[in-house]
Amino acid sequence: MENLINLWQSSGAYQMAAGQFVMIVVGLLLLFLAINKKFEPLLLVPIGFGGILANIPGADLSLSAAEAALAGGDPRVLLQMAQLLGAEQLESAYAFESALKEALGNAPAALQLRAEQVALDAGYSNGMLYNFYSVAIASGAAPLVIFMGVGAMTDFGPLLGNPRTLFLGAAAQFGIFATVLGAVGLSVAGIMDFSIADAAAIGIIGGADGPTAIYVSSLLAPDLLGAIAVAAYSYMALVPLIQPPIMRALTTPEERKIEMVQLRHVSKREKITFPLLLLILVALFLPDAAPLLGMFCFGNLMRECGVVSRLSDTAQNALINITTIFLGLSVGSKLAADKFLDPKTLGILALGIVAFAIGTAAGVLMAKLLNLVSKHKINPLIGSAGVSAVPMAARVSNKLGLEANPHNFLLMHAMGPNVAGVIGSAVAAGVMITMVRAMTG
Amino acid sequence: MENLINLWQSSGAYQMAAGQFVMIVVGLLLLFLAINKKFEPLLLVPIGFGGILANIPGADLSLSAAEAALAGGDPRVLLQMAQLLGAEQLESAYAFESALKEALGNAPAALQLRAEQVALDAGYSNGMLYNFYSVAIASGAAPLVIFMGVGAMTDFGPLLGNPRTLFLGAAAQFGIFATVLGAVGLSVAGIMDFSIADAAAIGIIGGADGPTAIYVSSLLAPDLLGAIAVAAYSYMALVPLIQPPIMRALTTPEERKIEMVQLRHVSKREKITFPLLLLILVALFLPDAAPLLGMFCFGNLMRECGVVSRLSDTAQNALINITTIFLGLSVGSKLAADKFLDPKTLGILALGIVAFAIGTAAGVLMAKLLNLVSKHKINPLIGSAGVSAVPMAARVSNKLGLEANPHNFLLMHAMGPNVAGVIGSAVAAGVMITMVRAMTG
Amino acid sequence: MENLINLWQSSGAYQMAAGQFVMIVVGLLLLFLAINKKFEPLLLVPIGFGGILANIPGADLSLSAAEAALAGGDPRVLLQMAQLLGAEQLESAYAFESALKEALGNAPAALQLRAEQVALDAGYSNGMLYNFYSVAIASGAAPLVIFMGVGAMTDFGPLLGNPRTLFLGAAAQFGIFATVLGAVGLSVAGIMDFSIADAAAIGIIGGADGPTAIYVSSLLAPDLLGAIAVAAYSYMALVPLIQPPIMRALTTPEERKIEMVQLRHVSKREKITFPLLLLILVALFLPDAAPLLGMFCFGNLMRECGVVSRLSDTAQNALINITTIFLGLSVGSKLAADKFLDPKTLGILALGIVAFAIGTAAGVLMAKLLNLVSKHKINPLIGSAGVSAVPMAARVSNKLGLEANPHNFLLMHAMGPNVAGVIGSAVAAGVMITMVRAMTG
Amino acid sequence: MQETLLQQGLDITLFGMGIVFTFLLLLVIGTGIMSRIITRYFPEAEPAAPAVGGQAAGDAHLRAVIQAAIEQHRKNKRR
Amino acid sequence: MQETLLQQGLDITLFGMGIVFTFLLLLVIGTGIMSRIITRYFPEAEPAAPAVGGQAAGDAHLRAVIQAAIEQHRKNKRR
Amino acid sequence: MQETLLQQGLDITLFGMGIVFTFLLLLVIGTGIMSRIITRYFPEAEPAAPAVGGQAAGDAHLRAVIQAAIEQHRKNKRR
Ligand code: NA
Ligand code: NA
Ligand code: NA
Repeated sequence: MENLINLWQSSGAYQMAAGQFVMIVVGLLLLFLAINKKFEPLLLVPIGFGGILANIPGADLSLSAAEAALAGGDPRVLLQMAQLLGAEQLESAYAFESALKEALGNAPAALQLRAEQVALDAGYSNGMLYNFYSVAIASGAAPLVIFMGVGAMTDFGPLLGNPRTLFLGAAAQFGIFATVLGAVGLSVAGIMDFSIADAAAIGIIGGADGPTAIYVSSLLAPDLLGAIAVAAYSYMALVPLIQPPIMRALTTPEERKIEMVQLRHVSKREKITFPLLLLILVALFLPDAAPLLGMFCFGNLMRECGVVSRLSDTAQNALINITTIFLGLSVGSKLAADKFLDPKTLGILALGIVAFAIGTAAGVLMAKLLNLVSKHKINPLIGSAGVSAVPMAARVSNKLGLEANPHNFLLMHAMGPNVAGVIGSAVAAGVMITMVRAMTG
Repeated sequence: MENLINLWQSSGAYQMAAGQFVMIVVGLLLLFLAINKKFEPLLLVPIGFGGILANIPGADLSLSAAEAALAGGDPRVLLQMAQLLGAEQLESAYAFESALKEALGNAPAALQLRAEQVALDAGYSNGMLYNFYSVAIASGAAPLVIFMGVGAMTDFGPLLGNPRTLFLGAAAQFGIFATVLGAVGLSVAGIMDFSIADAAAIGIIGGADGPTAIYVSSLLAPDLLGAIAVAAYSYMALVPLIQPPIMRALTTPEERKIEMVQLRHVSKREKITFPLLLLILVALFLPDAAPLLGMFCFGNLMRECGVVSRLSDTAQNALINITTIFLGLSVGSKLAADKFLDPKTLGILALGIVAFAIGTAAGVLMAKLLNLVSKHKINPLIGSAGVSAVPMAARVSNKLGLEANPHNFLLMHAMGPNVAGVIGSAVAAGVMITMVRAMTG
Repeated sequence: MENLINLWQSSGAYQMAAGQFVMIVVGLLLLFLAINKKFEPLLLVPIGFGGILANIPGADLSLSAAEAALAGGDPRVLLQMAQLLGAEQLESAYAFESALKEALGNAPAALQLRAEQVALDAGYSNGMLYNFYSVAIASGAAPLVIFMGVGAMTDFGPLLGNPRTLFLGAAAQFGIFATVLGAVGLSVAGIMDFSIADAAAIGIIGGADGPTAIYVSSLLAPDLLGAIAVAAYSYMALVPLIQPPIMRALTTPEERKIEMVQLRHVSKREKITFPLLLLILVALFLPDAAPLLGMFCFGNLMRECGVVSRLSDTAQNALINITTIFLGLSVGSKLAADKFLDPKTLGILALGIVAFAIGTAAGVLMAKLLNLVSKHKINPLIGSAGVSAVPMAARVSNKLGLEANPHNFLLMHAMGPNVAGVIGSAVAAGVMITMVRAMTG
Repeated sequence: MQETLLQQGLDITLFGMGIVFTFLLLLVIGTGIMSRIITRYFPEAEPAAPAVGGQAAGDAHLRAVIQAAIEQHRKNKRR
Repeated sequence: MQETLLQQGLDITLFGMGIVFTFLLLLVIGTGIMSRIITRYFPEAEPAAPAVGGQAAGDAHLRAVIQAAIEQHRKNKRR
Repeated sequence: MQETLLQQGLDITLFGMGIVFTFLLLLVIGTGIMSRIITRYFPEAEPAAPAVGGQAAGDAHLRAVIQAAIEQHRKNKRR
């Protein structure tokens, strides 16, 4: 038994180290993009750093006590674990280790608790990043708290001034579902091996909304969470590169020159009522989106109601900052080599950019469709803002509008579909979570 | 078995929905009071919103994984739960569901853990609000942290300048105990069905102190927590309506005109020593009030000692705001229809307002009593401030004082009994927790 | 059985009370030192206050539910616990109680969970300070979050301008290891009874770094944590008294007059790269120091990278303040009489001051050694700053420098070894944790 | 199994886009009704309230006051 | 049982009010002694320190600035 | 056992100081190389960039206030 373990150690250690080295380089690359290229630095600095920490060999920062016990390789502990998990008849050393790991991951909750207790008694403990992940992401809390803060930062004025822009936010979600089909297609073609849950989690990248993507993948495909979050935030940062060619290809110069009518004044009372209206509609028709949209509406109500400004300030500052730090480090813990260095990651990166492109196109085309039936024309350049990526996508719309017509300020008009896209992808997230659970449960 | 479950679902679903609809309206009403009428908005906005979230049908945000599994109604899971909890011989469908729920609530800790594990293995998870409640309230942490923040915001100067006002804070606690008697009386008369623990938790509404009320009811009567917290904060907001008639009825115009002597200067050293003195007295004579008063004194010491102002600032701002958000949402989770829509809630609302009225009267009468034996007369209008409801009750005293005598500024004098009322109700809370535990344990 | 328990109660209660009384006085003394003498008030105010709270008789604030059940002394519960823990054959009452406590402490994780469940079913719950300790310290989180905040507050400019000063920070860690030897020596001589884990935890006091000391002792010697933290922070506050005589004794007036060359300008890019370089070195050579130094580097990177200033601000303010409050109260929970009033505490206090003295001397002597081989002379007064105790030790160096030569401003030069000392003691902490675990595991 | 996966993907796409559009359509309608009711029956008395957030407002006030004081001072000197 | 409940309620009320009053009486006495000791043996050298807390400090500044502006204004009028 | 304890203490001391010195030596070397590379190949073009974030917003306010003051000043002069 001991030789067996030793053999594994000597063979596995080098491979591990190679993967970890690559991942440390990936972490440094993310930091470079975040710091030098200003790629969503608030998230990518903690994610990149967390990724490096998760790959420090021997530190086991992203492992639970039980996983650390397996990685530790003490034969007595391994045997105890194997007996516990009913995996003791395995033969080759490598198969033994990996079979134990799988058995641990699939064990019912009661056995996982026992394995945890065995590991604790053997002197192992949960790694720092594992604890952060449990509290921040596995509980679902951190993405929801961030969403509350985003709600407290969001001004629905432009959307209320022109509610039709909600359709642009709806159309852009086609990026999500096209990507689901794409992921399924790759699986059917035998190129990748995505389950339906994986496909749904990958699709949500097309929502261009970080906390929503993290929330959905933590529920449906935790092992892919690292790659999905990295893809989502990276492509959000790349919106100024990804979107313009698509927007130009799908619009004529005349369309791009359309000047939109001045937004009407939206009263305080409308702004207070809107999050409640949205909440009621969620309660009536879409309970599955209740956590995400509920917290979003709560944040927005705190902002607009005007009587709890100290809570709103805290939600927009101290609380969202604290949560962002731990969320980022926790996402980083999913950049451990054995989870990230997988062909699936390449698939995720490829599908993610397609999702953004399709979402952009769908938004622009929907704007053109709306123009066929409306009196007040919409500049189709604001359709692309429906993917969310707040406020980057709206700025892109504005920039292309100014290129076509130097007096055409689209920024405020584009903020409508932009925040509509946040609502749209939260709705899509709710639908997918329920449908996937019904399919797999 | 399956038909049985189906039957229950079709019958129970409509009822549930009716209750939930009512509770969503209640939540909207609380938001209306908080936003338009400025009823303690810092708490009632999160509580009202949390109440709506808790009643979104199918979202199960306020349920534990095991409760969600029961609500889910999958016959295999229900049977597993029933075997676990020893409740499998039940016959009617409705009785089965509710018996299981009761069995789960009463099960020993080891069985509850097993039920939780069964639910997790079946794919259920704790609802968002359930998690918030566990961390914020079930642990006792949030009310204590709020109390620390309140301590850091409290200036004991007026109380130290005139320590006799502590008696006013003591007398006003009679509202608490009279309400306990009232709740017991309703039970003895067969009108309501309150246990002694319920009665004690309801009584604490008379303390007019939100965190104390939440802390006590989380320990003694968690199911009533929603109604108790709503009553406590609503009546605190109604203090300007509830108190004046009582104060006028119990005082003569001459008494209301009494001008009080200027408060003496209180030195920094007295202010630093006071929280330590209070802590020592608690340690010697009242260990049961140690959590509440300990955190209160700690906050106040941080404020006054002058060497940890960055901690004091954080306790008064970021920390208390963050805690308030989660405390409010967690209280809202107890506004789930099956807990709130109960005749007990009407009893609580009725008893709560009586508690405020009696507390107010007791404070005023105690001031008149003190005047019989003192040289420096006390204006009896400041007696009503002894119920706490800081600083609303003190402002009411001031307003009525100015009505009677336009040169009579009672605000600073009323702050003494006002903060004394906070100490008084924390003492009463400690006593009641211990006595009830001895009676029921 | 009942008589037996009663006997114990009547005999033990008085002793308990005596120890608790002493500890309350100790708590008040710490508050006096913190408030009146400005001894590290940010930590010693919460620690002192927490110490008082932990010793309130009957409040059991620092006990787990199971410990509270033992302390409660209900014979049925005690018997249940004894059967559970296999300790039922004991005879004398006092032996019974203390044997149960020991059995509980040594029980495997599964039994501890069962004991917890028995206690919960009997109506006991975790004390407030126990909960704070579990979340803040037992998880390892609070010292690491503080370290992140310290990183975000640290300017490595002076160190980068003169990297040789890292050797001063290395040399000063000799205080740590000399103390380990001292503790071992006291044990070998039979004066004290320290294990190797105890010795290592005591040694870390010589690192003059609060969060490092708390982190190490929470892992290696949790029972000594209270005494070690109190010693570490008290001696850090006493640095202006402890260091000067040693510094004067080991330097000539001429050496003290040495003026150092102006530090070169350090570019932003160097400051951004340094935490990453340190992290990479940790990842390659010292995984055991990864949690401490990883979080420290993360904080520093957030500070220097310039693109996440809102996260950096929060890490330096709201987050570190909140964590400090709970860390301090949690440390205070380890000032419970039965843990603190032990001859070991005297040993810790005695060894701690020796550690500071030796560290100071080693730093100064290393500076003199470096001068033998360098062109640019180092003023040996800055060697003492290598113990860390940021920024107190650097100020002491500056003060003695000005005494010797009124034009000699050493402050910025001393900040180099000062922050090097933080790195040095984190490295020493990592080494000791690994070695002790290998020796005892 | 693979056909099933494809079927599942199509189901999610069709239902998903359908529900997203239906829900946002309801929201458009609801928003329209809400805005009309508020504009007609509960119009605002005064113009839009100033921005929320005491701190920022406080700072702005402070600066304005300082500015005013400086202006005053300069005017005095000039006279 | 119901009589017992009533008895329990009365017990809580009597003991409760008793302990609240006793405790606050002790606090009144303790506070009095404490204040007298501090006032006699540890008097403050300087007048009371200004209030802690950024907000208050900010307000003080604001007030000082406003005061200065008013002073200036009055001076102007007088001229 | 007691000899073993002493042995353990000596082990920790020797290995510990050794590793501390070795690690910080590596850090000194690494820092030197890093500084030289950056100074030679990636020198800073401009002086340190201004702070990002809330600060900037504050500055904007300040600028707005200054701007307003200047406007006021010009109006005064025109009179
Ligand atoms: Na979106
Ligand atoms: Na009260
Ligand atoms: Na150090």
